Amino acid sequence: MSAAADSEPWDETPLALADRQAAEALIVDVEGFEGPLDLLLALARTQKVDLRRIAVLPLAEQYLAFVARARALRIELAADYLVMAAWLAYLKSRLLLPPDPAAEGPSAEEMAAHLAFQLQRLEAMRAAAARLMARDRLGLDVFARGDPEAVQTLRRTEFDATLIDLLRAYARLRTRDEFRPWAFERADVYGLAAALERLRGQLAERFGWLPLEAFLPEDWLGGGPRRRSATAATFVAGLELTRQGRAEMRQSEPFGPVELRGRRPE
Amino acid sequence: MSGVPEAPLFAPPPLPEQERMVEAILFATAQPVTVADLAARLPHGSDPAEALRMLRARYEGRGVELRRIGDAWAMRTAPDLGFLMQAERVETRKLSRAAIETLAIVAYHQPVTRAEIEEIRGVAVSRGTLDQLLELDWIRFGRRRNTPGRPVTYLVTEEFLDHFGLESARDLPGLAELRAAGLLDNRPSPDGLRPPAGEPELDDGPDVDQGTLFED
Amino acid sequence: MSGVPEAPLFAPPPLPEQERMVEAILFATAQPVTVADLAARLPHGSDPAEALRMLRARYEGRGVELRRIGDAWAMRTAPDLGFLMQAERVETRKLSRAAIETLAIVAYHQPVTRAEIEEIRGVAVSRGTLDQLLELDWIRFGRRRNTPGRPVTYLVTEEFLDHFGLESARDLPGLAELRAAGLLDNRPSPDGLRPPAGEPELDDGPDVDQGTLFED
Repeated sequence: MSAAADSEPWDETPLALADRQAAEALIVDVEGFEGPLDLLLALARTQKVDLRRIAVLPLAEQYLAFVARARALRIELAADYLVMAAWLAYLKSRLLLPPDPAAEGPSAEEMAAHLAFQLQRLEAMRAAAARLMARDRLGLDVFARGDPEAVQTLRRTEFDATLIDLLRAYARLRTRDEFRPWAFERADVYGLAAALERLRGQLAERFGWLPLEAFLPEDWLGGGPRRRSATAATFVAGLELTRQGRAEMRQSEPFGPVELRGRRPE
Repeated sequence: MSGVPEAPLFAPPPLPEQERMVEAILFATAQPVTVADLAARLPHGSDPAEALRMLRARYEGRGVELRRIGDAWAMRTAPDLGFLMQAERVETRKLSRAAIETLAIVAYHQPVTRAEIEEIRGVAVSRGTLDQLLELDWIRFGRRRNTPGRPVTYLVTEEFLDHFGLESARDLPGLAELRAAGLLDNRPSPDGLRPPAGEPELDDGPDVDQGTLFED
Repeated sequence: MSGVPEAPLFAPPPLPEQERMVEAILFATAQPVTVADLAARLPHGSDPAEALRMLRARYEGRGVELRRIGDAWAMRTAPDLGFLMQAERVETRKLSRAAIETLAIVAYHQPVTRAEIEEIRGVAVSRGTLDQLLELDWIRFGRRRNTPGRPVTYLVTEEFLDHFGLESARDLPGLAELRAAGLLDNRPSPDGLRPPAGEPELDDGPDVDQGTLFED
């Protein structure tokens, strides 16, 4: 074939074509790879050694060469392939340079070892998956009773629902109105909106100084987190109304009672 | 006639092996099987009638027996043990959409009042729906809420967790996880939608900072 | 002492009779039955565990056999006779390579989070993969992990064990070797500059709600 090619006047073309085809075959293969780690594993197999003795540096070079070829062919690789390429380029430079004694963090060898571990683990999981699927499987190799007997004495209706039904129902509910963001109110949290509304109404009718507690809703007075929540919300609502000029707030001494009164609109 | 050397190659399996085969076929087949069916499925040269005879003898007096139904054969529970099968007859029906949605809301938001369920569903919850879930032992009454009217709250039960294979209601996946697992339509989620996971009300209330600031 | 006349009335049936009963119950259903279920259905005072032991020995080498599946037991045809049951074969949806690998990772690393699956496969778990496995009832949700974001974990189910003919998840092929080789370790990457391993876990932590109090 090369002899024939040599006799041609434009003998470069067939070779370039073969090159292109080989490279394209690999790139087309990319479709079949499940991410950069999978591709690395395929490349590692070409080293034909036990993965425990894999040489990471040549592997990194193979990967970078692959990515370079894909680029030369203007084939777009998914971002994670490029991120892996950048990481391997970094690892390669670290492996080639003498170690910097001042450098912090893991050594290049540690990083390489972890990559080798990841490849081994992925291959092990793949082998495990293959072994699993090769087992005698129910409905394929092993069979359950084909005619389960249901003796027709007691008839009981049982309602059934699977977890998937439940999750789907919930997901459906929570995404039903895309335009009405819905927030669930926690029973023990007194919201600021509620506090504002309540305080506004109260201050419109009462103009003397009153302690903050006087403004708390009755059913939140019990104490504990509910009372604290109502106190906090009412306090913040008081600040907001003061800022708007609708109320005044005072405290006679540190930790003294906070007092509040409404301001007549001018 | 001419096939003398080949004969061993095509010899049927020994009878005990044929008996095993008949046993497996009768067990796994949904309908009674005729001798002709057996002959067609067993290796060439087998003797299904003889295998059946041996198998029938083997099951004599056991919990199941080989029974002739028309010209076919099937395995059936021994007549004296029929009483054991009483619980077998169960009719399974799917829960209504209202019920499954209500159940989901209780699971995700417990303890939750009926009014809250209605607010989330956007429609009224019928008494029958809650009754059905209560009867199934999937929800139960919790404490009354300390709000006007002191409404009763609902919680999910141990039976619920058991039925749905959950360790606890807190382990229900959140919205983001539902989406990640492919259980949500691929629609963008409005920002206001937050996964409810991990915010049951039994939490020890609003955070500490606030508490110390406003302690009476 | 006073109960002498009643005693025979409440004595459990002899063990061989219990064995027959267990046999009948297991033959009558396609699903595995737990020892607890058997105990509930057998006459009071029976010893289903012992009856099961006897039954298992009886079916040793037969065309159907007694199999243990997690906490439950079921009758199943002998695997070497599967070729006879072509007509009964259930055509299953072909699983993608991603789904098969994800299933193996859940089985061998359980309980495992989505982020960990992605870390092992080096690629994001696509929508629909976990969904498919959940729908097949081969995986289920486990407890949330106590790490930031409290991600949901996944486990394999009894249906998984039944389908793949495993007594328990401890009987997964090669489990001991993989563990001894350290390949099931959750070994953290040495630094932040790790090879890309899919997207980070979607966070749906419970830490979102405090803000509502002070929002305008």
